[in-house]
Amino acid sequence: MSYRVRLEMFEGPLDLLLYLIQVNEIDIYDIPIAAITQEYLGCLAGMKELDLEVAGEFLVLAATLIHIKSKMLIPVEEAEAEGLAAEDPRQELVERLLEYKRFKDAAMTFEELEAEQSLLYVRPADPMVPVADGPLEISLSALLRAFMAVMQRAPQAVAGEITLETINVGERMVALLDRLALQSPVSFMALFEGMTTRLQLIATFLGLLELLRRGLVRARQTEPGSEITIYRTVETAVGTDGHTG
Amino acid sequence: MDTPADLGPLGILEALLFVSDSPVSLERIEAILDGHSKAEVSRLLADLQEQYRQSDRGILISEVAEGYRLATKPEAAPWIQRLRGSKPARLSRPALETLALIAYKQPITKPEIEAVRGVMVDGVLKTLVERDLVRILGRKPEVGRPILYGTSRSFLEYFGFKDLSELPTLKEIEALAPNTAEKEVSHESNDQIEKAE
Amino acid sequence: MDTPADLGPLGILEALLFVSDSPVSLERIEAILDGHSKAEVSRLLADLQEQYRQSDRGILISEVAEGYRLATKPEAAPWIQRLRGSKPARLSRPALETLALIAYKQPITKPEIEAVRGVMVDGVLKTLVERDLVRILGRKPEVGRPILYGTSRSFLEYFGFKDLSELPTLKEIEALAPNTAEKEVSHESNDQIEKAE
Repeated sequence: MSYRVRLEMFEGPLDLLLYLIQVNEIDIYDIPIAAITQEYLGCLAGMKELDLEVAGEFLVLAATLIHIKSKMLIPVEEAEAEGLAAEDPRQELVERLLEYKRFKDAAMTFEELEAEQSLLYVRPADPMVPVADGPLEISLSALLRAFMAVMQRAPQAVAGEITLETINVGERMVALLDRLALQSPVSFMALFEGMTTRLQLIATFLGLLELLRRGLVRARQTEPGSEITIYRTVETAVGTDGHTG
Repeated sequence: MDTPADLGPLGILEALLFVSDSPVSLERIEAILDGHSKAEVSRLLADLQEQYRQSDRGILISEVAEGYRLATKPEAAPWIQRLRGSKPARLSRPALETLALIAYKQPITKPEIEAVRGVMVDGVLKTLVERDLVRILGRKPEVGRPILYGTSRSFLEYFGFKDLSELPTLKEIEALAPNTAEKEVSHESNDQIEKAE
Repeated sequence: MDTPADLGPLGILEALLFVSDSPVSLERIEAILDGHSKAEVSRLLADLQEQYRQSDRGILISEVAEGYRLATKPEAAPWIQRLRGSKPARLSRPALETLALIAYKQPITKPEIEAVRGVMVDGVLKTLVERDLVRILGRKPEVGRPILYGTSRSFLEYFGFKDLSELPTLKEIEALAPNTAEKEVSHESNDQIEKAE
């Protein structure tokens, strides 16, 4: 049997293996591991032009196949004598393949349903749905999508600057501002009290640097080596969120 | 212009379904049309659907995502595509596989999806979240607190499911797979695999 | 579902008007329904409008400067208001985007939000503060002393977060190159295998 396989057209290593099993009319419960490994590796050989990340996924399964193949070479009695389970070395792979196939088949059913439904058009949603009086309903996913959308549309320069930061730093900045609203000045070290993880410390420190950079807080040190104090330069917020109390 | 103020319950029902941008549940219709029991509302829906059967009507009622919505008849699709100038973007195979996994195994994390599919799914997941087919359910209380994914209401609408219990059972698919694949896909030649002689 | 293949020109016209989000001109309809003259299309529109006069219909054709579109009959308004009133409030797109930006970029000023969104956000910001999703953190000590915004406690409560660190991180949502999204939507070409002779 001869065929040429274009690897990039497969969903992944399991998809390729499943294909080889089907095309060779192999019983999935009794896979001739040596032969299939050979064939699988043959397919991989033709993918030099593929990028490494994709290749990596295929190589992992190649390693698994070779491992199974080597285990198959150990005679059953010997394996049992060594106290190894008399389990078929292929079993785990078979289970993975079957599990994968179940969802691959399900995906095909979904595809058919999608095709049917795509013929039904609904009315376009009004992008400016008025805010109704009922309880608020926003999904987290909707919030995320909105963020992705707005960042994609943002002017390049602005977007670049903005995506560099991570959420933790932003969060720490707000927390620091809140803290300074209650007490200012406060000692530098006090801002890190109660923090247990390295990540928290780093995020807080970066948050503080960012606040300094933006001029939202000031740091003062009376002499080298003495304690640093941090001042809030931001005007205290008026009556929001019950914070000002 | 005659009898302008005259609007029967069927007319009201049609107007309600027309303006709603998501499926409306029976309960909601019942509450709005007070004075009509649930059975009566069902009857009205059936009557409206019956009217829509006529060849000079271009729309229908589809029952989906625990509610009712209006949609155009499938036969109108070619003309609508002319109007829009495009066909709706369909999901890729990786997206469909990932979505199927999420649908059946929700709540599920990204590593769990990747374990079954054997590939990374970041790009696909992002697409699915962007298209609002998948939503974030929360975080799993374990090391790393990975995000848990599940299907959204638009998922039900997109595939025409009334609710999640309508998902075809996985066993069913396994049993039917060879036939359905050939039967339903015939025209578009979706066969992924062509055996070589 | 019977008589599926049977769809007359009126049905097609109805479907076209139904799916369009802006008025459709006579010329446009004529172009789509090729084989029908402008006069015939006018006639079809009149026929459809005539059908809609019946009391069991809830919609009508409204002719505006740019063309024709469907709308609900004015008599249906009280019921539609009930539908809208019973509906959970959602944020408009601009409000949602602004909220998202504030959530991820806080503390942030109005000019900064506007720089990213490219539009003024006064009205939207007011809504978000009124809805208690966004709070004022203070003023930035620079020219104009712009107000700094951040998300409120009720924002966290709404999503069930203990603190902001539970928001999905940018890394989690943006792990991927922007162009992966396009790749996921495949159109045709499902053939995986090239047969070798």
